Amino acid sequence: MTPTPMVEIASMIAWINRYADRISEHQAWLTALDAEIGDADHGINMQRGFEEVRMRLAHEHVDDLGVLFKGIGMTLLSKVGGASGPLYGTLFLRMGMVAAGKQTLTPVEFANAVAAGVEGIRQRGSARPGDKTMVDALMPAIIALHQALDDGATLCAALQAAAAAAEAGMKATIPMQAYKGRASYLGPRSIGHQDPGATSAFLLVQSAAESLCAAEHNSD
Amino acid sequence: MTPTPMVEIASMIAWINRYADRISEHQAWLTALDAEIGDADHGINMQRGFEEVRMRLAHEHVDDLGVLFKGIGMTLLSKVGGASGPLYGTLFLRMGMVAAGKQTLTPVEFANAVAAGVEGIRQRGSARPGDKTMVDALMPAIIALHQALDDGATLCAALQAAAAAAEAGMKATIPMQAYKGRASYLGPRSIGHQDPGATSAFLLVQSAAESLCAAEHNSD
Amino acid sequence: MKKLINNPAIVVEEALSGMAHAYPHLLRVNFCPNYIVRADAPRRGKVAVIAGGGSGHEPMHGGFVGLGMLDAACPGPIFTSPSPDQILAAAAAVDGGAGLLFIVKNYTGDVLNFAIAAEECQLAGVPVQTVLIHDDVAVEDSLYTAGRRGVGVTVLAEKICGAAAEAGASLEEVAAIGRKVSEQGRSMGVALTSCIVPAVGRPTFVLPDDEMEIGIGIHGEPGRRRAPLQSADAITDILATTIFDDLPFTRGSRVIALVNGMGGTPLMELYIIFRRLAELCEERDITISRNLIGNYITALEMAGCSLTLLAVDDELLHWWDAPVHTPALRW
Amino acid sequence: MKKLINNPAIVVEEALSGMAHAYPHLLRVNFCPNYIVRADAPRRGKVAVIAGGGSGHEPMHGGFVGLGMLDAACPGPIFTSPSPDQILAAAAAVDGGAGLLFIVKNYTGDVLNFAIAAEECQLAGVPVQTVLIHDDVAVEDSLYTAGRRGVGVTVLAEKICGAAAEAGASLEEVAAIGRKVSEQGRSMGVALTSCIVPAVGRPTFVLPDDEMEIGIGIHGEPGRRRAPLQSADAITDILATTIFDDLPFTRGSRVIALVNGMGGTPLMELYIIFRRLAELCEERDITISRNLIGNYITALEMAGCSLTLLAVDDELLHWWDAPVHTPALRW
Ligand SMILES: Nc1ncnc2c1ncn2[C@@H]1O[C@H](COP(=O)(O)OP(=O)(O)O)[C@@H](O)[C@H]1O
Ligand SMILES: Nc1ncnc2c1ncn2[C@@H]1O[C@H](COP(=O)(O)OP(=O)(O)O)[C@@H](O)[C@H]1O
Ligand SMILES: [Mg+2]
Ligand SMILES: [Mg+2]
Ligand SMILES: [Mg+2]
Ligand SMILES: [Mg+2]
Repeated sequence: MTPTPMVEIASMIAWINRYADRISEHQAWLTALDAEIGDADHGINMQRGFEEVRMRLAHEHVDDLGVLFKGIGMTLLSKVGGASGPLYGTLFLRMGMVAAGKQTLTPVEFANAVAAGVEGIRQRGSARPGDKTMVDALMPAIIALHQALDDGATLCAALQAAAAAAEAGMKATIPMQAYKGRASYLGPRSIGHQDPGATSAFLLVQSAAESLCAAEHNSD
Repeated sequence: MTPTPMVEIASMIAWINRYADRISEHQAWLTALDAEIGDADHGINMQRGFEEVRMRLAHEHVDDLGVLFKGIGMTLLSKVGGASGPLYGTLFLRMGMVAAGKQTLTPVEFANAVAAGVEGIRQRGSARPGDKTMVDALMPAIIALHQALDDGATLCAALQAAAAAAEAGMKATIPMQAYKGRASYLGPRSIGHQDPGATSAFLLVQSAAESLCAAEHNSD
Repeated sequence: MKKLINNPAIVVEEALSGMAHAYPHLLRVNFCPNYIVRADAPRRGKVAVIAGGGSGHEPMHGGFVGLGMLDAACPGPIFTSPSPDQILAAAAAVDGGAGLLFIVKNYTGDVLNFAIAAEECQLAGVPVQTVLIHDDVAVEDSLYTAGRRGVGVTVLAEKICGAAAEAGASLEEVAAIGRKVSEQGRSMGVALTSCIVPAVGRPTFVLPDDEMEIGIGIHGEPGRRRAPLQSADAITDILATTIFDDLPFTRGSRVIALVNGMGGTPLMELYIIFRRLAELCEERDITISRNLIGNYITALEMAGCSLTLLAVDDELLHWWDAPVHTPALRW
Repeated sequence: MKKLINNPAIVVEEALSGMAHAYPHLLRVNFCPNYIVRADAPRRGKVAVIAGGGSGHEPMHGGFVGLGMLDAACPGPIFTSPSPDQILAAAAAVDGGAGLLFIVKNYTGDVLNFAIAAEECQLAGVPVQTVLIHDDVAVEDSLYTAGRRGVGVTVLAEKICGAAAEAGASLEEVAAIGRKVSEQGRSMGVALTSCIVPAVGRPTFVLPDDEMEIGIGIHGEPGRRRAPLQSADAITDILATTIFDDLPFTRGSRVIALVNGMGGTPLMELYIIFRRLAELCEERDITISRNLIGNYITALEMAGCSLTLLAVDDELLHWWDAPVHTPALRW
């Protein structure tokens, strides 16, 4: 039996760069979703933050996953602004706490780090599932991730399951009425629109699946 | 030979009421002309003034043409505002000075009164023919009026000639560049548009022809 | 037509009524004829400063009635000058025995109506001086035309003349100061959209999304020329250099700068314009001694702005800095 | 998109630069991170009052920096809350040793970013109190929602807290006054048009010519409901009665009334709204002790307005009347 492939710094950087690509591609879409039930800036905010992250990653050499994630979190915190800045910032800061001092993570350690990050988002924003936020994409994703790993799936397969769950969670926000974030001001009018933050969250999980499956494939 | 029919107070009131009708009918048109090269209020201004005139005429009994014209002039002065208020106001104030103390006017006396009024407009506004103002309709009209009367025409026929001259004068403002009034600010861009004040001036002369021809016809 | 109004026929009266409710300590409103006077009018022995013009330019003129500025404002209908009887009634309400100063923007209607009122006052033995404001450099000036329009300098002239009158200057002195302001001030404006006269219900003109009108006045009318929409800096360059090229801005001069919004332009954009204007003045060694940025002389909800520069000396700055307490200008 | 801008990416920075040129005697601007502080900051021994939020609401908050109001303003990108490092840098620049008061509008983004900054300050031993503004009665309030938005009351809270801080009140005192304002103020708004976020280039929403959005915030977003456009009086009735029906306006109360334009609405229309509001208050035996009419908390070039009523007592009126000298508010 081949040893469990470890999550490396390079593949984490690949993940984040891929996500930055996805955000750029979908900036207008995320902003348009936010125009419907928010203030038309989610794509702009995320792009501003992740372009800065991309730039810093290109210029800094990091050999500690804790430092990597903390740096990403701080950059998001200072560049994204709005609600999503502190929330995605918290995600990576918490991941950095779990991964502090490590150069690699096992898939389960990686899943635990992400779970801590999602828990951080829930604490910061106090959104509950069903409130029509990014939590509605992230919670199912983290449950599916753990479940698949428990069932012995590879990280690639587990992330694919997580991405599928995130996508379903994202779509499930459409019929929801918002109770947190800016869309909550619309009351019942928020029903029928997909949450922009849940959408960017799905893209984050999907990017992880894409880049880590590529990494797993390369290491075969 | 029938005695020259005199211009009576009743026919002057009929003239002004007919003009008030014409202004109401053409309010939007006058305003639209003013929107092209002015500030989109000429029809509104004239309607405000002449509706007030109409109301006062209905409630006041006057048996002096001087008092009648002066009253109209004062009402226009206080109700029309803008450039056209003082100008049309002056027209009637000057007519009132010429007609002071009279209950009737001969056609020539009437023409002289109007001529004095037009001269008042020229003094107040210091516009010269060709400056693209109401003067371009009124000057030809007054010349045609005198000419026709000199040639022995009835007042009806003379006013019809005057209306035709006013109409030609009005249309002649189209190719002119404005040198007076608000349209002058447009410089060469004022070319190609009919002057709103020349248009309301034509309607004034036309109304005179219509109502005085009707009066002449009735008195036959 | 999207407006917060009840009835196009009475927008002016209802707005005046709102002002009467809002500023009873500063001003009194009279209806029929419509005018606004200082709460403490008439001020005995003080030159009364009176201005007026069409409505739709708020806060001008009514918002400038109060201590250190106007004694009376005569608001006509939207974009239509007030009538002589309105001006005479306002004049009677504020005449303090030291004469009247009329500040008149150079539009045929304003000029004629104020002229008739001035003639009546003179006949009645009340001394009147008129200061004509004609600062719009977009308009060619000549003996044979209506001349330049009065725009942004009006605000500065009202403040400065009002301060001198408040301090007890004589009619001749206040008029001389007003003429100095009129001679030394220049303005020019640009529109990105037209506006809708309430009684008309449609925009006065329609501009495609990528065009602007350069050299506009304050009545929602088209300007001297239509041009492709450009950047804020390029627009500022056009307006400012046309102003600079006109008298009397020389190296080393000091100016009061007004960056004025036309009613529908956000303050943020005016700040961006001011940024460029400050650069241009610096390049020319012109010092912006004082500035005013905001909606002061507007054209309903028109989007656009105008620049005004007034060359000042210590005297004008002294009057500019004097206390003023009106709804729209206060220090 | 018709705007007087150069580049959507730097509108905030260029506007800040304009402010720096215009008001050097009142404020200083820092770039990267962006913040505005009083020219004389830090004031030793004085509580520093700090506010912030997305840009596009001008004059709020930067226009309220100066004597008797804000020590610092932190402008985020358009409609996007500032980040913690921005807030921390501004805080460091104005900290006078007597603690910091954060005035925070209740939006998830503003709340989270200011909360993170507050945590950092506390860790560093700098006392911080936060006053949360959540006055928008259009939004249902509940424990399980994001709660009501902060809108017009923000302006009043900044003025009143700023006055108390200027007079030397302690952090606890200033915070208590701020919370009182927050508890006693209510607002509601209406939009006739949306606005265009510069980086987006299209209106956030499109409204037919005969419809309005009722219950809007200040971010160009749609409101609680869309309704047929009505008269100014009918609209005022909707906004004001929703406010009256909420606590704490009782017969005999005194209020400060703010009739606020959203950026694209002419002053004339705001006067018409105020006229009706004054009538409604009179019917209810509510006295409008002070008022403010104009563009104070805006949403770019949106057409529309909001009403704010703040129930006041002698203490709040005292702080309201205290001197203020900022770009946008001065007496
Ligand atoms: N309390 C919250 N908890 C979790 N996510 C939230 C919360 N509030 C808002 N969000 C997410 O943030 C997204 C909006 O982000 P963004 O548009 O960047 O910020 P803002 O709403 O401040 O403009 C929403 O779509 C939602 O998914
Ligand atoms: N100096 C002048 N002499 C004669 N007529 C003039 C003069 N100035 C303007 N007018 C006339 O007035 C008309 C405009 O009137 P109106 O729109 O009511 O006033 P305003 O231009 O003040 O809005 C013009 O079309 C023109 O015919
Ligand atoms: Mg958003
Ligand atoms: Mg006109
Ligand atoms: Mg007019
Ligand atoms: Mg936002």
